[in-house]
Amino acid sequence: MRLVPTEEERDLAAMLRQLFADHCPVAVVRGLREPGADRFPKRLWDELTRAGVLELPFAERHDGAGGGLVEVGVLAREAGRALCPSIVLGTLGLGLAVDALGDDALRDRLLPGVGRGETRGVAAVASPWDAGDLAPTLSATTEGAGWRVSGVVRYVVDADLADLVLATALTPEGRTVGVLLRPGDTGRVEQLRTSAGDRYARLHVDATIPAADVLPDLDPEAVRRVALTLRALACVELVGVTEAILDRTVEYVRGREQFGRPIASFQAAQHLVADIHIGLQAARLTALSAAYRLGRGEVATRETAIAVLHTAEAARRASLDAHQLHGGMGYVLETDLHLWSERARELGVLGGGPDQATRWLEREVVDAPA
Amino acid sequence: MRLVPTEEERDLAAMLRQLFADHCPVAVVRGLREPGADRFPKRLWDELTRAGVLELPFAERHDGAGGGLVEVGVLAREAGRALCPSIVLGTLGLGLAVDALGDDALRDRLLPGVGRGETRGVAAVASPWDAGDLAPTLSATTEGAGWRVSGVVRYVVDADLADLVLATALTPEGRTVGVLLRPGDTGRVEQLRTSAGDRYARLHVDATIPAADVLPDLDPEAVRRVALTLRALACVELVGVTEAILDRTVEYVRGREQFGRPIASFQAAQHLVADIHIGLQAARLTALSAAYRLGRGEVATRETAIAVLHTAEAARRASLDAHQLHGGMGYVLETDLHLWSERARELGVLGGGPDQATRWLEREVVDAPA
Amino acid sequence: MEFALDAEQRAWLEEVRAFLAEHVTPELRAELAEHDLELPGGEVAAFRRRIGEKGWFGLSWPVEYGGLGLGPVHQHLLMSEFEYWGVPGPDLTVTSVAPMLMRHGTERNKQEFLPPIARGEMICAVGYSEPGAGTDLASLRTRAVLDGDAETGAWVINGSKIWNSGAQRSTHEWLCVRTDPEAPRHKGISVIIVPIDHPGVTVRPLIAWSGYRTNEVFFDDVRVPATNLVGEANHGWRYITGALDLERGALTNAGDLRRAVDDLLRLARSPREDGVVPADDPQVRRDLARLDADVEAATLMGYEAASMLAEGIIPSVEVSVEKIFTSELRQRIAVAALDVLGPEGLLAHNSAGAPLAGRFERLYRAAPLLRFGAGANEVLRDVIAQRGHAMPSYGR
Amino acid sequence: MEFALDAEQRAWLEEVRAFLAEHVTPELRAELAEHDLELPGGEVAAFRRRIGEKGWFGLSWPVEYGGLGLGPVHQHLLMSEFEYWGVPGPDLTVTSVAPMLMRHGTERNKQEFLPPIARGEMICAVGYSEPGAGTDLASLRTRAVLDGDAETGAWVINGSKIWNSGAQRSTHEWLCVRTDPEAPRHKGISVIIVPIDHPGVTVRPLIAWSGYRTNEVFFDDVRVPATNLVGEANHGWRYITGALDLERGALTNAGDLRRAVDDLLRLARSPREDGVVPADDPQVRRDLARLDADVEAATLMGYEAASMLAEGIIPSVEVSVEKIFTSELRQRIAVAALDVLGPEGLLAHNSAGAPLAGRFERLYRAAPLLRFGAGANEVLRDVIAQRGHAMPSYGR
Repeated sequence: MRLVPTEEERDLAAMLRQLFADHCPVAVVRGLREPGADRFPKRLWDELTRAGVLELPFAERHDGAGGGLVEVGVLAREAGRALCPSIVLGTLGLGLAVDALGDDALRDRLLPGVGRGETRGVAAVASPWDAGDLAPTLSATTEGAGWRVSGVVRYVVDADLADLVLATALTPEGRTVGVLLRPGDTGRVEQLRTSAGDRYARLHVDATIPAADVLPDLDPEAVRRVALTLRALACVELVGVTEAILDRTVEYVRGREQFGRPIASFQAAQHLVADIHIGLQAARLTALSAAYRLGRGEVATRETAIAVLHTAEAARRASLDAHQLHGGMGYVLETDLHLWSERARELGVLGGGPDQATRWLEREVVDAPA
Repeated sequence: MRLVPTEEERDLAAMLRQLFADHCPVAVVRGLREPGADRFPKRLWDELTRAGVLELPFAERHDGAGGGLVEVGVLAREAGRALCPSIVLGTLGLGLAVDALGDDALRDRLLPGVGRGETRGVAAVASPWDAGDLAPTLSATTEGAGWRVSGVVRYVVDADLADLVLATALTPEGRTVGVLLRPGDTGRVEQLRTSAGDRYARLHVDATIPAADVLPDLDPEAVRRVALTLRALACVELVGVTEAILDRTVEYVRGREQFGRPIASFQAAQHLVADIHIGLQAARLTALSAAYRLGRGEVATRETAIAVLHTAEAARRASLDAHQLHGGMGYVLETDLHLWSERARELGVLGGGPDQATRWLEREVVDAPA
Repeated sequence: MEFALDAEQRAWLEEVRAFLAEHVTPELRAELAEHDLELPGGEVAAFRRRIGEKGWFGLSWPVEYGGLGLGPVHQHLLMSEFEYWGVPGPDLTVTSVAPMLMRHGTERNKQEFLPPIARGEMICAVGYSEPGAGTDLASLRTRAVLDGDAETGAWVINGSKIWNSGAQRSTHEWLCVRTDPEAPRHKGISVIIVPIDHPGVTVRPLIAWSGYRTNEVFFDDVRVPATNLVGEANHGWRYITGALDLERGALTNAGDLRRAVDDLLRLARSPREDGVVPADDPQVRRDLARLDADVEAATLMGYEAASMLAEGIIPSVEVSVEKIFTSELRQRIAVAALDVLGPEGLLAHNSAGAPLAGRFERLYRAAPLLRFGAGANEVLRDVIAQRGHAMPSYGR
Repeated sequence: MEFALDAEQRAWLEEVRAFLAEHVTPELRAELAEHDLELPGGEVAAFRRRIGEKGWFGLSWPVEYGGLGLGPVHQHLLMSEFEYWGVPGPDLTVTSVAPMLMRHGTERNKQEFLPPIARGEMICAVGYSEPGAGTDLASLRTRAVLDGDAETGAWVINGSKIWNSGAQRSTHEWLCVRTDPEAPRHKGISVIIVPIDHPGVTVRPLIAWSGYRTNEVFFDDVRVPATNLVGEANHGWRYITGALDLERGALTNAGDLRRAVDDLLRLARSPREDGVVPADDPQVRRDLARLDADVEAATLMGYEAASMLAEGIIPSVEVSVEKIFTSELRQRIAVAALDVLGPEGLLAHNSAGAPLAGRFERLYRAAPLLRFGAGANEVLRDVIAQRGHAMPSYGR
C-alpha cells in the first residue's frame, strides 16, 4: 500500500496536463459539438500521437511505450479534466482490448497502427446498459474462408470516426468470438443524437468478414476483464472531469460577490464545496484502485463496481452543485460549465451507472459467504 | 382540501399541550425508565382520564366523546411531543381496534372501561416487523364453550401494564379470529429489555379463553385498516416527537455560543435546522393525510406507507442532527435529548420502518396500472 | 383539516380538466414540442385566447377588477393541472404583476394597465436580477431619473437586467429600478412599467443549458411617462418582496413533478432496447416508490400553502420549504431517470428514438434552474431558519 | 501508487493477526462486554501488558526513545486490525501525547515521562475541551499561574475540563491551560502534565447516551512542579493543533466500520425471529452493497493518509475528509441496521436475546459521538474549504 503517486506518475500527469492545456482548450471541445462540424479533432490527435500518448500501454515489440494500466489511468484522468474527445480513449480502449484478446499476429498487425494514430476505433464488447453483461448481440457463422456476421451493436461511441469496432458475436455452437467491424463496410451506421452531437450509433451489421478479423474462442474471463477495464478507465476519466468541475467552481465562487461578500465566504457554499471534495476523494481512490487491480490481471468486479458507485455519484453531485454555486452564470451555454456536466452525466451512465454497479456488488458481497 | 387546522382542532391541541406540560414533565418520563421503577404512570393516567382523553374517539353510546381519527391524531401528536408513556396511546389503540373489529356486545362491554381508564391494554394484530403482514402467529381451536389458543405473540408493547391484549389467531379452517389475551393468565410474559426499560414482551400463549373473548371471523380488510390505523397514528405521534426535538434544538443553539457567537448564527447550523424543518413539513402533512383517510374508512395503504417513509426519516434525521447541533451537551444522559431520540428510533421501526413501507408502496404504485 | 377535495373543488377540477381535454390538441402539443412558446400567432396564442375567454387569467382577481374572484385553492388546482398537462397557463403577468398593481398601484395605474392584462393583450417580463447580483436583488443598480414633474415628466432609465425570461414575447417590462441612490440599499427602489418596444431597449438572448431562452435586457436612456411609475417612488422593495412569496408559491406546485413520475413509471413498465423492463428490477421499484412518496408530500405542501392563503395567512416559510423540496425533488427524478433508462436516457431531447422524445434527457438539464433560480435554496434555507425559528442573521 | 500490501506489510499484518488470535481470548471478550475498560487488574490489563511486551505502544516512536521505529502504515495496519477485533490498542497516550513530548518537550520532560509511558505505567487523559466551549479550544479558561521560578516553583491550576474520557483510569492529565491571560486567544496557552491523584483534582463522571463514561474534571488550586510544563510556556496551541491532525488520523481508521458491515452481513444472512432472511430482500441487499462500497472508500482513505505521513506530508485536509466520511458512514450503518433488524434491533445492548448482544442497538447510540466529537464535522468542512481550496474565512 502506497497511495501517493510516484515521481514518474506525477511527471507524466504534468506533461499531459500541459499537452491538453495547449492543444485541447475548451474552444476545441465546443467546436466538435457544433452542428455540421467535423467531429474528428485532427490537430489534437496529431499532437497526442506525436507525444506518444496512443502507444502508452503497449509492449515495445508492438512499438509501444510499455506502460501499464496505472499510466493509462494518469492519461484518462487528465483527459477527463480537459474533456478530451472520446475518440482518444476509445482508440486506446480498442488497443487494450486487442492486446488482451488477440493473438500475437493480431497484435503485430494492429497495435503499431493504433500507437501511431493511424488506426482509430473503439471496443464494444459489453452491453452499454451493463458492462457486466457480455452476451453478444451479433451472431457469427463460418462462411467459406470468412465469417458471416449479423445483428445490431447498440450505442457505439464515435462509430462515425472509427476505422475498427471490436465487438463480440455468438457462434451457432454458443461460443463467443471477437469480430473487427469496419463501420460502413460491414453494415449501416445509424447515428444517434445526444446533446453533445451525433456521438453514438447503432451498427446494423450484415456482412462477411475475413477470418483474420475474427478472434476465435474468447476466454470469457478475459472478455470480462476487458469490459471492466474499460468501465474502470471511464471512472478514472470521470474523476478528472469532477476535479475540473470542482476547480472551476471554487475559482468562480472566490471571485464572485453576492450580498456584498464573495460567495466563497458563505459557510453554505463552503460546505457544498467540502462535500464535493469528500465525494471526489472517495471517487479518486476507488477508481484508481479498480484500475490498479485490473492492471494486475485481477477480475476486479467488486472494485470496479465500487468505483462506478463512487465516481458516478461524486460526479453527479459535483456537477449539479456546481450549477447551484454558479447560479445563472453557469447555466447559460456561453459559460461552458455544461460541457463538463454532460460528460459527467454520460460517463456515469454508459456501461451501467450506480444502480447497475450495485447489482454487481450485491452478488459479490451479499451473496458471498461471510 | 383545507390543510389548516380548524379552531376546534387548535383548541384541543392547546388543551392537551397544557395537560401534558402540567402532568407529563420529562422527570416523569425519566422516572418510568429507572431500573425497578413502577412502569405505570399512575398520576398522569388519572389526569388524562379525568380530562376525557381516553374516551375521545368512541361513540356516545359507549360513553365516548364522539371524536374521529383526526382528534386522536391531535392527541397522538401532543403525546409525541411530551413523550407520553406508550400505555396511553396503546390503550386507545386497543379501544379503536375493539370498536372496529368487535360487535356491539363487545363494544358495550369494553369501551366504557377503556374510556374511563379502568381497562388498559394494547392491540397486536399485525407483525411488529411489518404492519402489512397480518398472518396470525397464534392458533385457535374451539374447545367446549371456549377456545384453545396457543402460540407466541412477539414484541408486544407494555404487555406488563395491560389488562387485555387483542391479538389474532388462525383457526384450523384458515379463518382469522380476534382473541383477547390477559397477560399472565393466558400464558407466560417474557419481558424484553430495551434502552428505555423492559417495554416489550413475548407473550407465550397456551390457554383456554371464553368465547366472549373471541372475535370470530374477522374481515381481513377491517383488520388491515386497524393495523394501518395504528401504524399511521404512530406516525402522527412521531411528528410530535420530531417537533419537540426541533424546538429543543433551536432553543439550545440560540442560547449557546461557540467561537464567540451563538451556534444559531452559523449558516451550517441554520441549514441543519432548515433541513429538519423541511423533513418535518413533509412528515406532518403525510402523517395527517394518512390518518384522515383511514378515518374516512379508506384502506389507505399508499398514504400510510408514505407517512411511514417521511415520518421515520424526518425523525431520524432530526434526532441525529439534533445530537450534532447539541454536541456533547446533548449526548450526556443528564440533558434528556436521548429520551426523544430513542422514542424517534422506536416509532420509526415498530410495524415496519422506511424499508418496509417502501415495499408496500412498490406494490401500490409500481405494480398498479398507469 | 380536510385532506380531500370538497364537492366544489372537485367540480372545479373537473371543469379545468374538461377544458384541457378539449383544447390541448395534438397540434398544440406539436407546436410546443417544436417551438416551445416562441411561435407567435400559432396554436399557443389560440390556446391563450381560450383561457382568456374563460376569464381564467383573472381567476383570482377580485370581481371589481374584472376577475372571477376565485380563491387560492382554485388557482392552485388550475395551475397544478396545467403543469401536469405541460401547457402554459396564467403566467407571472396575471399571478404576480396584476396583484401588485391592485394592491399598490395608483388609481391611474389600475385603469391604464389592468384591462389590457385581463384581455391578455399586455404581457410583462419581470426585470429584477441584474448581471453581477443574482439573488441579491437589493443591490440593483439600474437607475431611473425623473425629468420633469410626476404628472407630465418622464423617467429616464439606464442599466440592464438579466434572466429576463420571455422578454422577446412580452409587451412590457415590469422593471425594478433605483430612484434614490442616496438611500440605504433596500430603500430608494421603485417599479416602473416600460413598453418593451421603446427606443433604447435592447433584448439580447441568453440560451440556457436546458435550451430555454432567457435574455439580458439593456436600457439606454429609455424615456417613459412619469405616470408609468407603479404606486409611490422608493417603495418598490416592499411591493416586490411581498409578491415574491406569492410568486414562489405559484411557481412551485407539484403538477409537473407528478407528471414526471407518472411518465417515468410508464417508461419503466415497458421494455428498454436491451429487453430489460426496469420496473421488474427491485432497485428501480424502490426508487420509483420513493419518488412517488416525495411527490405526494410536495403535492400536500402545495395544498397547504394554498389553504393558508385562503385563510389570509402568508405562508412565507411554507413556500420556502415547498420551493426547496420541489426543486431538489425535480433533480432527483432526473437523476433516477438516468439510471432507469441507461444510454437511452442520453439521447437528445426531440431526437429520433429518444424515449418520450427525450423529456428526461432535457429534465436533467432543466432541473438545476429551480434550485438556484427564484431565490437560491441556500437563501431560502436561511429564511426558514431565521424567519421560521428566529435564528439570528449571520451578518449577510 | 500501489493499491495492495507489499510483502513486508503483509507480514506485519499477519504478525498482528497472530497476536490477536492468540491473546483475544473469550475471557478478554467477556470482560470487555461486561465492564468495557473499567475493570482494573483484569484481562484488559493483562492484554495491555502483552502489547507492551511486543513494544507496540512505542511502535511508531523513534528507536532513540525506546520505540520500534516503524512507520505510519504499520501503525495504521495495527490500529485498524485492533479496531476490527474490537479490542483496545495503543491509545492517545502513545499515539498523540508521546509524539508531542518527543517533538516539543524539554529534555527533562522526555527523560521524566517517556520511559513510564513506554512501560505502560503512565496513562494520560487529554484535557482540552471546557464546559461552554466545545470544539472551540482556543477559548479555554482553565488558568495556571507560576508560583516561584521555572526550575523550583509550582504551577497553581484552577478550572475544569469536560469530555475527559478515561480520566478515571489514567495516571496523569495532559492539560491545556491558559498561562498568559493578556495574550490573544490562540497565544498564552500551555500544556502541563498533572498527576491525576494530586490534591484538588476531582473527577466527576458523565455518562453518555452510548453508555460510555466520560468525565468532567475540576482543578481547584492544584499545585504541580514547574517542570511539569511541556516545552515552553505559551506555545501550547502550536503543540496541540499539530497533534490534532495526527490524532484525527489515528482515531478514524475504518477497522470498526469494516467489522460492523461484516457483522451486519452475517446477521442479514440468518433468519430473523419472524422467519425473514433479510439478505434475501432486494432493498437490504442494496443497502449492504452500498455500505460495503463506502467502507472500501473509507479504508482507502485511511491508507492514503498513512501513506502521506510515511512520505512526510501532513494530510490535514485528507484526515478531515476521512473523519467526516467515516463518522457519517458509521451513522448510516447504524440506521441501516435498524431497518434490517426491525424490532429485534431495539433490544438493549447486552440484554438477553438481542442480536449479536445488541451491538447495533448500541452502535446507533454510539455513532453520533464521532460526528460532533474530535472536531465537529461542520468545522472540518470549513477546514476542507478553507485549507483545501483557499476559500475565505467567514469571520469565525
